[in-house]
Amino acid sequence: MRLQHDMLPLVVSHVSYRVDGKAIIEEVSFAINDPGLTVLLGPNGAGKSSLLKLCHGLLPPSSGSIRWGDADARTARQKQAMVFQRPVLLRRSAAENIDHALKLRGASAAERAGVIEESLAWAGLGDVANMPARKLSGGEQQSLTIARAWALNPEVLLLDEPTANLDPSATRRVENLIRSFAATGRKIIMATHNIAQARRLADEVLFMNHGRLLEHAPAERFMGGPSNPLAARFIAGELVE
Amino acid sequence: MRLQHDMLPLVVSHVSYRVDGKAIIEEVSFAINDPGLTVLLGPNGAGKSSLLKLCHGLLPPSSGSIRWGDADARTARQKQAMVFQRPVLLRRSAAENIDHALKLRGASAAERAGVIEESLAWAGLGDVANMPARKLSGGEQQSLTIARAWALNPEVLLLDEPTANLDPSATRRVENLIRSFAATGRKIIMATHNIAQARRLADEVLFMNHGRLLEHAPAERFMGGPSNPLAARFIAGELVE
Amino acid sequence: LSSPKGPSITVASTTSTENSGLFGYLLPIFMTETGINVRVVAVGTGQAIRMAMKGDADVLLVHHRASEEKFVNEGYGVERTALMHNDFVIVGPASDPAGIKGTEDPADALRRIRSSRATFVSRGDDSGTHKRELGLWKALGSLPRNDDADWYRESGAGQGATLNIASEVDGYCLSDRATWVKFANKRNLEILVQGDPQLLNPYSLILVSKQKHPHVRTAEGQQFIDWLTSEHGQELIAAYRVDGQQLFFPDALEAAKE
Amino acid sequence: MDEFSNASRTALHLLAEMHPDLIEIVLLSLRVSLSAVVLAALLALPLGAFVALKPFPGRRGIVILMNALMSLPPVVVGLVIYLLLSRTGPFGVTGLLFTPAAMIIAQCVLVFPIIAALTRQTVFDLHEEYDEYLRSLGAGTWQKITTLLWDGRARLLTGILAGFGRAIAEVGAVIIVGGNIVHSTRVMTTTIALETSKGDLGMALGLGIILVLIAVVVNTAVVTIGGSASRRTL
Amino acid sequence: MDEFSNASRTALHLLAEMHPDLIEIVLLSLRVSLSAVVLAALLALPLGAFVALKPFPGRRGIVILMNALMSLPPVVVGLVIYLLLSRTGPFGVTGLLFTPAAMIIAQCVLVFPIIAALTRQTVFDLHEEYDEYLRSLGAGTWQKITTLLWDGRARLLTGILAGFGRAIAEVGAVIIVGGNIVHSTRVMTTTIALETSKGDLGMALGLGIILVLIAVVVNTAVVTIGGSASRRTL
Ligand SMILES: Nc1ncnc2c1ncn2[C@@H]1O[C@H](COP(=O)(O)OP(=O)(O)OP(=O)(O)O)[C@@H](O)[C@H]1O
Ligand SMILES: Nc1ncnc2c1ncn2[C@@H]1O[C@H](COP(=O)(O)OP(=O)(O)OP(=O)(O)O)[C@@H](O)[C@H]1O
Ligand SMILES: [Mg+2]
Ligand SMILES: [Mg+2]
Repeated sequence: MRLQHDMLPLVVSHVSYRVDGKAIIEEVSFAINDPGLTVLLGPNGAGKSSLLKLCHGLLPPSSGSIRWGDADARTARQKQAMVFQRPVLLRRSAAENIDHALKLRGASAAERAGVIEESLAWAGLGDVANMPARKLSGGEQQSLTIARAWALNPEVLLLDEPTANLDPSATRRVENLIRSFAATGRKIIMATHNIAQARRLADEVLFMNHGRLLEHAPAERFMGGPSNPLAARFIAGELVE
Repeated sequence: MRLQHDMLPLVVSHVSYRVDGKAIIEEVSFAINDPGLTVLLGPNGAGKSSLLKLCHGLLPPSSGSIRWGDADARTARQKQAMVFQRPVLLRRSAAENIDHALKLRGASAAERAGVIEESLAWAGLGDVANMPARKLSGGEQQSLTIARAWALNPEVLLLDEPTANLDPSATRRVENLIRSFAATGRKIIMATHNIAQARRLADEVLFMNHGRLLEHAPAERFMGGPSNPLAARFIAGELVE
Repeated sequence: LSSPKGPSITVASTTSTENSGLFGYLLPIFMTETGINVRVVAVGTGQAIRMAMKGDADVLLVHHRASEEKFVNEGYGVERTALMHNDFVIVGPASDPAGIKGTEDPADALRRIRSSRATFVSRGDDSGTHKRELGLWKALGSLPRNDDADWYRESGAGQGATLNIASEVDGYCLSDRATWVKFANKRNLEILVQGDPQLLNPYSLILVSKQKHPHVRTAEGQQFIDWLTSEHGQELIAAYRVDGQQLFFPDALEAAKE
Repeated sequence: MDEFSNASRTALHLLAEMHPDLIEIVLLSLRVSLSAVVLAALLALPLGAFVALKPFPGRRGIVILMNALMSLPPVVVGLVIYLLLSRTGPFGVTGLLFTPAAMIIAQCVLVFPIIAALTRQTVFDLHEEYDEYLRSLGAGTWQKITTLLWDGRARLLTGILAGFGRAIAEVGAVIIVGGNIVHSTRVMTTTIALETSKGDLGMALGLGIILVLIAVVVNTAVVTIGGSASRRTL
Repeated sequence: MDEFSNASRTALHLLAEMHPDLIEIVLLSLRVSLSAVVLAALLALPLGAFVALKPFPGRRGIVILMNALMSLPPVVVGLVIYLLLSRTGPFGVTGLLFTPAAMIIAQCVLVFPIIAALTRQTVFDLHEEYDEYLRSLGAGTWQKITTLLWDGRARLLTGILAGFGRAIAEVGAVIIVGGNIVHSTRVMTTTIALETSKGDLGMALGLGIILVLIAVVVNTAVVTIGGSASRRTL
């Protein structure tokens, strides 16, 4: 199913991002035209989280431009949701965390009550709805941030290692979420270290190292044998320098 | 190789841990007699992190007792190191984080300099030694906390999801660390969601759910087919309630 | 910041002598002539007496005769030595709603203020000036009471603060002349009643007793008293002028003759 | 040293007696200082939060100024407000000089920079943690401010209590703009200053003890209510 | 309103003239208040940190007391220290009354609860994050305190600056224990109070402007040095 999508194409052209003179992202250009799941792969410190934040308009490119359809990254953000690598949870209960996000996106009180219950149930957090969110276990916190993003019903979902702390069944649940999201023609971009997971889900892959984009390929082709030698060693689990 | 070990056996008897009346760990009893790697498995919220903290003497049992050899958990802590699920990094550079830990464990300045360099190099963090630790990427932060624990050269290493945010090669590096640690007759207890990893490394498995210990078995037997039906469904990746 | 070397004494004083600038004028001269450094702590009369009683000053300079006598009689002070006087004045707004201008008798002036219920600002702080004011009211028969609160205001503060209030609310007020002359925030206020003997304001010096407080610097303290009450000291006091006005009138020589 | 036992006895005696004058003074002190703190907090909390989260040219200067204004001497604040409210001043027609309202304004000015500076510091730390998430949600400035203030409420309490301390203990400003007029603008601190100048140190200290007791009561109340309200969801 | 332009002119004039008396007063103010803050911080930082990290019976009470002591009225502190240092008091032999040392002590007492309470609040938050890790390392109480104070240094600065503000602006205590003796214990605030009581509001305000300028300079220096030292590794 390919719905017409006013967020796409995502066009990243010649984007660099520098902090104190250090290049964290360097001259990255690519375009994503199709809905479905784009997976970001690359070793630790490659720049995956930074690239996600750039696309989400949270970091300003030092040079280059990023556009989602007709909109710039900051405007596009309104119809997107991002799940951060390190969960950011407000000092409130699990339910209030979701409530707060919905409120900010302008949902009415009536809508919110239903969505909160539904999303907590989905994440298996019904029992801990009224617990302070920051007292939850590592996996429960991560589930909560995903449920919170899901509750916003975004057109684009940006996920940064969303299953790192999840148990196998929660991981499966999130993978199902990703599949059904993609099935409605929405867009997901996800950074992950779980190559098996990437193999299961990805429609296309972006492979990065040292802030540079080394390969952009359909998943099948990439997993079958990346053209970049570093990428090949990476998915074989070897050291990449 | 089985060295005589004054930390073992670890004897956990009838330990419960409650917060505000809610049982987080309930009546857990087991004994670990042998060095090597014990893996803690169980779904999110099962109580793995809590049990590790209880064994490390960071949480006081509401009832029951924990002993490492002749010592109680708080005394035993001095010869142990723990890597937390959510990295705790001081507001200092990566190198200073390791330096601080070594200082607290009484290492001399001369010793420290060498160990810091060695452990950063091991973790592949030589380049970012002087970066503020909290600005590192998710995986770099996790590597740093492992390097910091390793630098302490502990007799017992407690690891809570240590490879959750690591790329495949860093994961391999940590797995090698665990193997060589075990080879010198020291003890490692690790919580992980990565069942393949548990299969690769574990000498024995503790399976938990809802704060209870459901199975304690040698890894081979457990992985071959756990006697507990929940555990069987868990390692098959099914939903466990 | 080093205070000058050499002996030094502490004088507990009322604020009027300090605020009028008299000490700023006298003490450098005393210092050059005797080498003694005088440290003046200027506070309310009651507080000054308390300080001296506790042995925190060597010399006391105040202007309330009854308290001074009590201080000496209880053995805290050696003796009272008359130093100088100035006088109290009744100040008020130039518009003079109570019509007291030209009145000779201060009690009469207060009666007019009371009957016209024109605002009067009292210090209300048990100071020498306040006690004198109360004495004048008493001479009229009764002190202002609670139901006089609409026109009789107690500031509970020093002379300067009280004058600041009076100038703001166009009120009448009793003040010592020295503070008044130096006071910079007069606005509509001016002197309306002055010159009556009832308004005399005598200052005296008391050396704190060595019997009570062995550490007191009696020798230097006495030297200070002697210097101020000498012909030379008294001439200097008489010569002190602010805006061409003499503020203090020497008393010591005359008192010594008696 | 009998002044100290004297003072304790005076304090006890005053408390036992519950003289209407004392009650009047205590109530006025509380009314003035609590009003001043509430007013200052209503302005300083959002402003401190705004400065913490919004980078704008000259922010560094504003932060330094906010910190520096914690050094505003009460006497100077008193004088400025005195001149503004004076009959001949721009706000003379309001007739507020020598009324409790003037004292509230003066204390509010003194307390404002304290609460603003401490709020900025507290919110700044929290903002570091929440910034990217709130921006991801597309929160507007005001939504950010309310979120940060709400989540930081337990921490912000100490800053507000510091402001209350400054207000209730302050004498230099209120004596100038209030005039320490008996039955009208006399508060605890101006009474203490008055008794001191009278040399009645026992009474001054006794009143001081009562003032500190009142502060303990207020702090206990605030911490108990604020603490229990926030413990649930932190 | 010519008082304000008058005051600005006076301030400018005083600054231009650089009269030795003014310089003496400014330097004494700085010396007294900086000493008091440093002394208070040396005691209050570890104590505040200790109370934040060490649970002990009665801690809640101590926290409330610490907060409440921020309300200590300067005049009362001045009186108590006066009585202690008085010749007939227990520490009379030290001869410290009416010296800058006495003023430092008085300001230190006033500033101590402020820095302690704000330190407690700041360290408490940081401790929540570091607690398990530091205990895992087997850190002793003192090692925990030094770690937390060091890592919280940027945040603790605002509390210390609040203490400095209280000290430099304070008049009630220093005038009692210092005596406002010319060339010996006269500082900015006591001079301002004196000029006010003389009715010379222009001079008082002018001095007030200079005092605030000095506070701006001190705050700028502290924030610049402290900020650049901590930015590197936060
Ligand atoms: N301080 C606390 N207060 C209340 N509940 C708590 C507290 N700490 C932990 N819990 C609850 O106890 C349960 C066990 O938590 P724990 O962190 O030990 O789980 P875990 O097995 O490590 O989970 P995960 O795989 O998600 O890390 C969770 O449901 C958690 O919400
Ligand atoms: N604010 C910053 N200042 C300095 N360096 C930074 C900053 N943010 C990120 N970096 C550096 O930029 C590099 C890329 O970081 P990023 O978080 O994007 O990596 P990543 O690919 O997400 O890694 P991981 O897999 O470990 O999460 C890292 O080396 C990191 O240390
Ligand atoms: Mg990342
Ligand atoms: Mg866990």
